[in-house]
Amino acid sequence: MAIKKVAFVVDKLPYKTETSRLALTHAISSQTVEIHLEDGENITPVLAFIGEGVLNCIKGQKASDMYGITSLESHIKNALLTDIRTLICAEDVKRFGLSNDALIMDAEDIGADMVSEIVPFDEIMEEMNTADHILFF
Amino acid sequence: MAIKKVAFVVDKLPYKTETSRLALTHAISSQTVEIHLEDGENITPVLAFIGEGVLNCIKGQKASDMYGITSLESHIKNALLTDIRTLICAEDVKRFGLSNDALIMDAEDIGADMVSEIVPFDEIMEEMNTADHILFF
Amino acid sequence: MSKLTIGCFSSLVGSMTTDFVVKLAEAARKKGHDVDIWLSGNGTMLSKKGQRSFKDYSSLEKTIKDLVTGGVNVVACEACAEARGFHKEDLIDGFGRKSMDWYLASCFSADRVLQIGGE
Amino acid sequence: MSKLTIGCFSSLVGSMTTDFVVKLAEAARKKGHDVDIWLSGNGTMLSKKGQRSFKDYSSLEKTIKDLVTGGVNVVACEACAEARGFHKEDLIDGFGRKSMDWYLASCFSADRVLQIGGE
Amino acid sequence: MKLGVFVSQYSRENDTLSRLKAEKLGVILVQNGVYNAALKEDGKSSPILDKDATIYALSEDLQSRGLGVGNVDSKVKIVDYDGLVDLIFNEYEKIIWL
Amino acid sequence: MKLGVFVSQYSRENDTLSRLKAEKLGVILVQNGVYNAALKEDGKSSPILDKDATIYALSEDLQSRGLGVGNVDSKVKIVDYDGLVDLIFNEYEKIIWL
Repeated sequence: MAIKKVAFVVDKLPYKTETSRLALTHAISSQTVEIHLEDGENITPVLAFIGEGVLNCIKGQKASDMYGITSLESHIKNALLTDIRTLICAEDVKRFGLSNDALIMDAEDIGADMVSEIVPFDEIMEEMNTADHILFF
Repeated sequence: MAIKKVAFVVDKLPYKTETSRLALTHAISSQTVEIHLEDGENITPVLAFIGEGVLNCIKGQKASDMYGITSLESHIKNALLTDIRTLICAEDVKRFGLSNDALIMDAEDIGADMVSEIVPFDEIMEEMNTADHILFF
Repeated sequence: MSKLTIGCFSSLVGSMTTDFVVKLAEAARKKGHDVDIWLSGNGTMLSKKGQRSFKDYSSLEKTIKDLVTGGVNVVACEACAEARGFHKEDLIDGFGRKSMDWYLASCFSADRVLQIGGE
Repeated sequence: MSKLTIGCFSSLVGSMTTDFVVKLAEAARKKGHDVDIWLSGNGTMLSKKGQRSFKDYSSLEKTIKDLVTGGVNVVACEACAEARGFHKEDLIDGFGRKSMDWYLASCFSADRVLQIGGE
Repeated sequence: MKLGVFVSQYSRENDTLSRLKAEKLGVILVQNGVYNAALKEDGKSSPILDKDATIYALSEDLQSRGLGVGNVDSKVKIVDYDGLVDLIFNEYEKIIWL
Repeated sequence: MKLGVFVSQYSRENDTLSRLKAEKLGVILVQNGVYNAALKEDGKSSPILDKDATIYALSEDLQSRGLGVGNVDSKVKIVDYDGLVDLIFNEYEKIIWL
């Protein structure tokens, strides 16, 4: 099989440790993985936020103004810009009472075509099922 | 006031991070704190295990055989050897179904006179109340 | 003027705890309080010279130096640092290195102590 | 013979996660499997040369060297290491330093991947 | 005792916090603890807000996480780092970090 | 899918674990996760043991914490690092770490 799917599942809060940040930077690094692979081989990443991990997707993060570091928001937008399929667990969005307005649903402002998708947990489970490897963060 | 009481309260599990280990080593370092203080000044440490922290006090830890590191058990015994008052929360001992036999109640084997005391949470709260500072681990 | 001693046992990068400690120390100093900072465990990572600045991480070396210049004592646990391979020559200028009893002595003379355990 | 890739994003000292990783790698290697280890985030602390051995901490430098000699690839994330002030000259002999895509490429050819997130 | 408790984690049930007793108690939400000030789960506010204590949340940490003042429960007083210093020295005698 | 889940923490309620579905599911208790194998709180075993899955616990981590074989619930199979390698390669196709 020449293309392998890797699921990056983010289950942890932002800004506690750098775990969710590293999930994003590693997913985005799939852009350059070809240099290490044979012709025709590649990796398709899929990114999913579940549980408390959905709180990474809240819009308007001012981490840069407050602490001088890039926000998870800017990383998620970069993931969309690099056409990474980005899923947010619908049940958890509902549990936390978050409206679509409150979430990072697109990155049009930086020119991304890809948009986030709010999907049931079962669909994320199916992505894990069809992935070659699951990386849990 | 020439003598200050500092309460070291351990609330965290052993062997997850080194937090509880550092609680013990810092408490024991009160032995040598006098060199930094004026004549007649000193610190009296009191050590208390509460919540999941009481699991640090389980006897028979084989961390040294398994991973080549000192166990929390040996640190607790050293605390007793240096005459640090050591309290274990009775409610949590009961909650986890631990018998006295399962706990580090003394360090006679290394020559310590001090023994651990299983006391109600209220008594530990009172130690915090009368302490000059509380260090939570 | 009162004295605040902060013990930070939390890891440097990614965790925002050292950012918290530094900002609290700055604010306390501005209000005229004395501040001691004790870094133990993975907190000693803050003492390592030559941390490269990336936009993903807060780079605190300059802030630390300013704090020290402003009279804050910033001290790393010697044993914890050595265990991580941080030797004397790796230490940021102005950063102290002491044994654990230094922290207790700092608590002795402090009006307030904020002890931040590990994660 | 199959290949196991282990990603470890956890901090070195005090946390037992790097001990876990090293022991699992040893056991897998003994059974004839290939093993790659990727250290990212605070996990890069494992790559630092000159960690002093205390009985309170597991000292893994020798074990790592034995793993490398035995054919295990042990690689630290370059950016994460630099952010912590660990430069090329600080690296334990035999330890690699690569960009993040190396880990993904290792996952590509692995039969099993164990990704251990941060605390 | 006048006890100020920093809560740095988002965990709605905090066994230790629920047992602490003090004549005067303050709960200061910082880091991921600030989610307790702003989030409802299944429509319910964090039980920490029901504690018989004055509740504060750190402005900088709310904003970093995209939590605006409008999201914060009315029981919660918002403070900045300057405000924390005053709480530490003027309102509480002992402070602990959970 | 045959999914092996490493549980490294002692948290009796694990929301993520409770939602995972797989044709074949294994739960492997390691690090502080091993407390789930041996401790009862208020007389009750960890709900993780009720999961419809094969449950394993790492011998080395049990022993480090002073938890003997006699403490471990009869549902739990005790494995060592060698055994973990076999589980990873022979019993499960994908593995995750919670």
